[in-house]
Amino acid sequence: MGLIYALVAAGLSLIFGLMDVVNFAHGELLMLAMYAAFVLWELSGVDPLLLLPVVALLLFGVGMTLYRGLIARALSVQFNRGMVQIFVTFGLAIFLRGLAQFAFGGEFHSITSGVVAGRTLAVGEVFLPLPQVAASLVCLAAFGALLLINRTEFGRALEATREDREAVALIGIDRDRIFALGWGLGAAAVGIAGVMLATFYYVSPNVGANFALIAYVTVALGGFGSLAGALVAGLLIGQVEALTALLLEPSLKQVGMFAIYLVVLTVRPRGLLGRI
Amino acid sequence: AEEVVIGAIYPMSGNAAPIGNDAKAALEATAELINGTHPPIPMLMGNGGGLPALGGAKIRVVMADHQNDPQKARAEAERLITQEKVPVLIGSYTSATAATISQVAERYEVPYISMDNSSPSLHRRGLKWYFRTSPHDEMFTEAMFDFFRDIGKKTGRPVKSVALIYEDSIFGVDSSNVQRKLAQEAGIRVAAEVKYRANSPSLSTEAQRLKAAGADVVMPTSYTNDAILMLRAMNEIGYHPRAIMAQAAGFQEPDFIKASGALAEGVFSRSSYAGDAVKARPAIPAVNAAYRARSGKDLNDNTARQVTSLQVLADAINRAGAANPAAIRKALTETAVPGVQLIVPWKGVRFDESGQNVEATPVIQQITSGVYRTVYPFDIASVEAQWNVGG
Amino acid sequence: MPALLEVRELSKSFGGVAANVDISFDVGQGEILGLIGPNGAGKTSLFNSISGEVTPDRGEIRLEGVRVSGLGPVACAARGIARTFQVVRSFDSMTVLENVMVGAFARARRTRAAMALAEETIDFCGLTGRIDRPAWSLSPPEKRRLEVARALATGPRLLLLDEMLTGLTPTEAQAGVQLVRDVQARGVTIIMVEHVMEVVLPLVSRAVVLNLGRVLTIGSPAEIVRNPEVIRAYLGEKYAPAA
Amino acid sequence: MDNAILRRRRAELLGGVIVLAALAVLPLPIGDVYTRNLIIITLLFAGLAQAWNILGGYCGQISLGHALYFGLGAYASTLLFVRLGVPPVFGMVVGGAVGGLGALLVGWPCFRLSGHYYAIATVVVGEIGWLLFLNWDFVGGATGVYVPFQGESWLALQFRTAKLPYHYVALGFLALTWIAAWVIEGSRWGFSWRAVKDDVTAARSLGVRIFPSKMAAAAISGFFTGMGGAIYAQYVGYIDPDSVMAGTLSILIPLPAVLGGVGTLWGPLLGAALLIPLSELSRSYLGGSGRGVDLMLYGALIVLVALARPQGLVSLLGRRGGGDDARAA
Amino acid sequence: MLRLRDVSASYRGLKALQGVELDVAKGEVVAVVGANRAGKSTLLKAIAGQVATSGEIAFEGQDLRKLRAHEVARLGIGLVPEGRRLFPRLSVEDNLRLGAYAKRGDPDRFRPLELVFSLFPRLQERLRQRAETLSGGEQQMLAIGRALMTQPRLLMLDEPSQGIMPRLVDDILAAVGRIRALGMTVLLVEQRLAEALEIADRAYVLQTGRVVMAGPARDIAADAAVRRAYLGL
Ligand SMILES: Nc1ncnc2c1ncn2[C@@H]1O[C@H](COP(=O)(O)OP(=O)(O)OP(=O)(O)O)[C@@H](O)[C@H]1O
Ligand SMILES: Nc1ncnc2c1ncn2[C@@H]1O[C@H](COP(=O)(O)OP(=O)(O)OP(=O)(O)O)[C@@H](O)[C@H]1O
Ligand SMILES: [Mg+2]
Ligand SMILES: [Mg+2]
Repeated sequence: MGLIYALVAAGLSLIFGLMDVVNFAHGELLMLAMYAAFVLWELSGVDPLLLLPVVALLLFGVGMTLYRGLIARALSVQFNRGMVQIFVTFGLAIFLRGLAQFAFGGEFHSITSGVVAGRTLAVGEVFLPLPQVAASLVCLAAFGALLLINRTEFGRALEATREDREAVALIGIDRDRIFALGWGLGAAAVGIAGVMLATFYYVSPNVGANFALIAYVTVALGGFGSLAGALVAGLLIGQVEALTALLLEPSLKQVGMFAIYLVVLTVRPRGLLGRI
Repeated sequence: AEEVVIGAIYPMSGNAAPIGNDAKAALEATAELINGTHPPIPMLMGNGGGLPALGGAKIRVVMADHQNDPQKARAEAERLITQEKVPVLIGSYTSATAATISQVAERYEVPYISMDNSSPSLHRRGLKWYFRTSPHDEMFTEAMFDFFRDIGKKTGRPVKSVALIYEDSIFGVDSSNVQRKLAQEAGIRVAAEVKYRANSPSLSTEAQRLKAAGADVVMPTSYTNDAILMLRAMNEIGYHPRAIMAQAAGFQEPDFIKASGALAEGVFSRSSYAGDAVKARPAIPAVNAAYRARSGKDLNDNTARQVTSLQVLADAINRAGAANPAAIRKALTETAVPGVQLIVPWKGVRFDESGQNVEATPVIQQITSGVYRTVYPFDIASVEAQWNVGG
Repeated sequence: MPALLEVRELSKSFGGVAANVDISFDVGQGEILGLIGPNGAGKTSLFNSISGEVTPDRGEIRLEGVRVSGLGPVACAARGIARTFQVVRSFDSMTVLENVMVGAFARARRTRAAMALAEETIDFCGLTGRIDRPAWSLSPPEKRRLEVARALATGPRLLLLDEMLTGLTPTEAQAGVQLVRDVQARGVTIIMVEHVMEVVLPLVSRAVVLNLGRVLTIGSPAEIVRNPEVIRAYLGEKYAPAA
Repeated sequence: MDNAILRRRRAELLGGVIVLAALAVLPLPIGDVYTRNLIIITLLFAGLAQAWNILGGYCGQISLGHALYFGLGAYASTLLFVRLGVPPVFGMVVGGAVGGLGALLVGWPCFRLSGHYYAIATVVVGEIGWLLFLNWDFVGGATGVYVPFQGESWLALQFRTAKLPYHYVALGFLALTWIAAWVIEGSRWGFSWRAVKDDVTAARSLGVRIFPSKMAAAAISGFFTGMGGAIYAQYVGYIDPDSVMAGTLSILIPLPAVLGGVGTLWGPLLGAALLIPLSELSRSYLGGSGRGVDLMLYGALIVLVALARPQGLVSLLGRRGGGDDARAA
Repeated sequence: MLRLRDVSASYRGLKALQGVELDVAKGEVVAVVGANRAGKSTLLKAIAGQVATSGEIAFEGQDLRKLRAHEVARLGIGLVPEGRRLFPRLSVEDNLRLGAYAKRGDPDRFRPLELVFSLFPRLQERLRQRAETLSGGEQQMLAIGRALMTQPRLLMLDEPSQGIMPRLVDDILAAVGRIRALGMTVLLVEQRLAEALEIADRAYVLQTGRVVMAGPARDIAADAAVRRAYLGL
């Protein structure tokens, strides 16, 4: 679970780092990805794992389009940019939920076939559900890719654009292109997480909300703009969650992970690996 | 002829929207059966042609959306009463909204028929205008334990322990309280009690706990999304409990069966509806067909209760002879409908002082080949229960 | 002249960079002290220590004999130390008057009194015409004046000016110089950082020259410009013949 | 002495009195209960948004956890009434105090954080509060608390079907928050808070004590929010964690302020006047379709307003409310 | 090389430039001088495509007004802006290297580093430090360095000596000479009139958004009115 949190959070972290604001529609991007996986699976009957690149690409497109159509405009406002962004993405989230309900109805769907679906790997006493194992591996791989991208010059340009979105023009960087790519990448990461999640989680218009909050906490815990931080924090949160549920009341497991988050933040106000 | 407008308040958007949509279809189908012309159906108000005592007046159901927000439920109730001038309210699926709707009904002195709310606390507040056709969780749970007792006797493999898993809502907590109490009374050990966060991203740890408890029967109380997740989580860790006895809700949803596929096979659930009890309830095929025409689905626990409640209400309005709240209330208190006139397998409908239908007797069903089949009470069972406990 | 401010063996480093090393000097009551030195010599860092923005690693700072180092900016402000920032910091959502009132509230509890003080200070700093303009719309030099006005409104005894006169044409700089003199005439002691020698030297009674975080020399303007080390490290050859 | 600030403040006060007076007579010609309810909810949310505005708008601390204070106020006054029989009129004040206290407790760790770290921490704290109340049996847990109707009474703020009394209670609440904001705007506090919002370092150097400023703003904001919660509880008659502490509420409270204009006197009221009726109406008339059209409409509207009027709807009124046209990015 | 005709610009209705006409020939150093708020910075921003303008701005025959800011930069127009506009949380090295971002693929793109380090040895000592922690003067050096990294053909400097110590002011202005020797054309806005006019070939005097005087730098420096107005003599 931790890795999925981490990957969802990584996408958020990219976007966060970029536009320097909470993307409230993040959970809805996840929801879209899950629906994309579900619909494609239903239409084609292809194994969901094979759909990974398709959905990732699709979400990449969605991310780019969202940026170009909406976020770029939100970024260009002169006044109270921070709040405008919060509420533009919040409005978008509500809109997307409504859209999903409109297009797919409120029902719950799930993917029931595929190589990994419903299988379990038994290693002695320990049972490893195959979908989760596969999800973890894929997420880890995606993470590696993201980290690599972040180390390239493009990654640096992304950071620079966040720092001063006007000044990058002085050195010939097209901020809209960089940002759109960043949004695309962030969304693609969510897309991958979404497909993997869809192999073992149900899909519904409101599914995003369940993960979004955890993603925010993960990002803040890891430190804004730090991908490695998101990874560490995601794993940590997954563990804390499981431990609280095991040792204390399961209904309090989120309290456990939130408490850890608050404790860490009082000691390290910029998250585990954050710089901003 | 004129119309009698009835206000229904359901979640039409948000998490529980599918419930609201189904309710809409069920209520409209029922209204059509009551109003329309068709060969008589052997049930209460099954002759069509509207309400005879009101000159064939038609009933019309207007839907309002409460989004599972008590404040909005309250506002919608007020709107329906004052603006749509409805003489009676129906709804509302979730307990929190029923709490505020019943309050509005009380203040405006309009009857409120709680059709599918099962929280036992609802009818215990001394309300005069509150009626509940459906069984509540205590009645449901009693049926479960009756079933345990009887099947134990029948097969010689009694239930010795149960594990409770329930969501941290009013529904889950109430349900678990009754289950705990009845288990104690029946001398059944409660091996584990797992209260979990509704809509969690994962229920693996919870499943782990259940596995560790290793009880004869797992008794979940959950809505659809968690129900789906729970079965998967148990499967993932290789836990296949000998029996699952669900407090309906999510486990009764078609979405649940569809999404869970083979995993759902063999799950027991209490129900207030037995779609397969066609012999005892001859009206089922016709009503089901009418509902299916609108929704593409078969009637289930919720929708059947909605159909029944609307029948009962229509009958009461008809007996009242006027669409005015006080008269309807009076007629409701005098309701006495025998079970055979319904589509649900209850003894009948008769409200006590608190507005609770005391003759709503639930059944136990089991998922067999992807559909729920009634297995208890044995006299209306359509199939034999698959009972693995102690085997 | 009795010393208003005493800096004793003050050191501060950031990571590996020693911004200030063993700095000691006094500032007399009513004096205008120049603080000069190459870029990165540690002038702004020293201001940060004196105004309480950072806590020095070692050494101490006393205002009228009372230790102020490490007390934090609020306490320092309350004791009469005010400053301007090298990179201007204005409250951009407020008008000029409102900006200055924030400073004035350090002295006046009541809104009317603060407003009167602020208006007076704004007049004094020559921003009268801009009083109701939002701060973001001011030009950089005006923003610097605004910073001075805001700092003055707190009624300081010691005012730290960090490159307040940069970016002005010589003519405009003259007006700025006049403002500094007027402030001094009100009995405020001033330390000013400035790179434009034509402006600082006539204005200050003494100057502290920092280099690589240490005090290179302290002396009168005349001494400073003749000091070969200062010329080599800071002023450049152009000033050599003037010596 | 006369200057722009004083003139503006006088004009605002006059405007405030006129608007409040207009709101006081507004429901009289409206007989329809549903519309009156709508107005009451709008007034309540305008007041709540103004309460949030005190911390979020003036002091610049974007709190997304106000549902916690709202819930605390609602629970405090309701439990006092149900368990101990303390009339809600007093309970309201206690509720406010509890809300304010809650805000102080939350502020203690959270005000060390800045920017998004702060915003997310408040979300998390709100979430924790909600979870705890959900699992805390003493306060009714998930079952919630039901306020029995005990007959019409001003002390208990209970009225059978009459809406007018609630209207005046909500209006009173709005007036209180509005006047508080007006007073704060002209006071030393208001100036300090706005300075903290714009530039912490500069504020500090002028002797503004940052942490106490934030705490004071939080306490006042929490107080009014708690009071709003108490009024809500009495109005609706039933509370449970989902309806008075859930995360969505934490967004709904600031939303009117943001759409109307943060850090302004009129923004919250304007925002609420647009937003609440719109969401109610879209639900009532489109929600029945069950297809999410209302959500799409609502979401799209928020996006549009936020983009078209980034400085808030107040900007339509021309220059007013705290020199907000100066609110640069 | 650069040609401005009847260029006007305004900020929300506030006119900052009005009908400016200006030419820069290849290899020239042209100075723009004027009082505060005269519109000097606005002029540079207008050329760099950072403010909306009307009129005609052509660079080597190409209409700059049609291009977006980053495209102007890619044409070879570098600007050291007022207020530096560094990437505060990036290291000195990253700031410099990003200067060559647009030239990805060009193996020689980091070559200007040598020039930058020879001009400002201090930067070489501070490669790993975050730009925001540099002293004011160091930041100014970095801003110039970053602009040089883009290998511009036209370098526009907005008050490069601001906040720079006296010794280095001469160096920077001397550097302008060296830069020009490398084949770059320079458009310089500078408050230190005397020094600026010394190194410039030609100069323009701006006053409230209009060009009020233009000509060889020496003539302008000698003009009595200019001396009175800007040099305080
Ligand atoms: N937070 C920090 N981390 C690392 N180094 C720092 C930090 N703050 C300052 N420095 C370094 O300390 C030295 C002194 O900086 P300071 O700002 O005091 O210089 P200055 O004398 O004001 O220079 P200038 O005249 O250019 O403004 C500089 O070399 C700077 O890079
Ligand atoms: N971002 C802005 N928003 C609004 N007005 C501006 C802005 N920047 C500059 N102005 C105005 O435009 C006019 C010209 O300003 P500009 O900065 O170009 O002058 P300048 O000659 O560079 O002055 P300085 O010597 O102070 O740098 C001034 O009146 C100024 O107030
Ligand atoms: Mg400095
Ligand atoms: Mg300029």
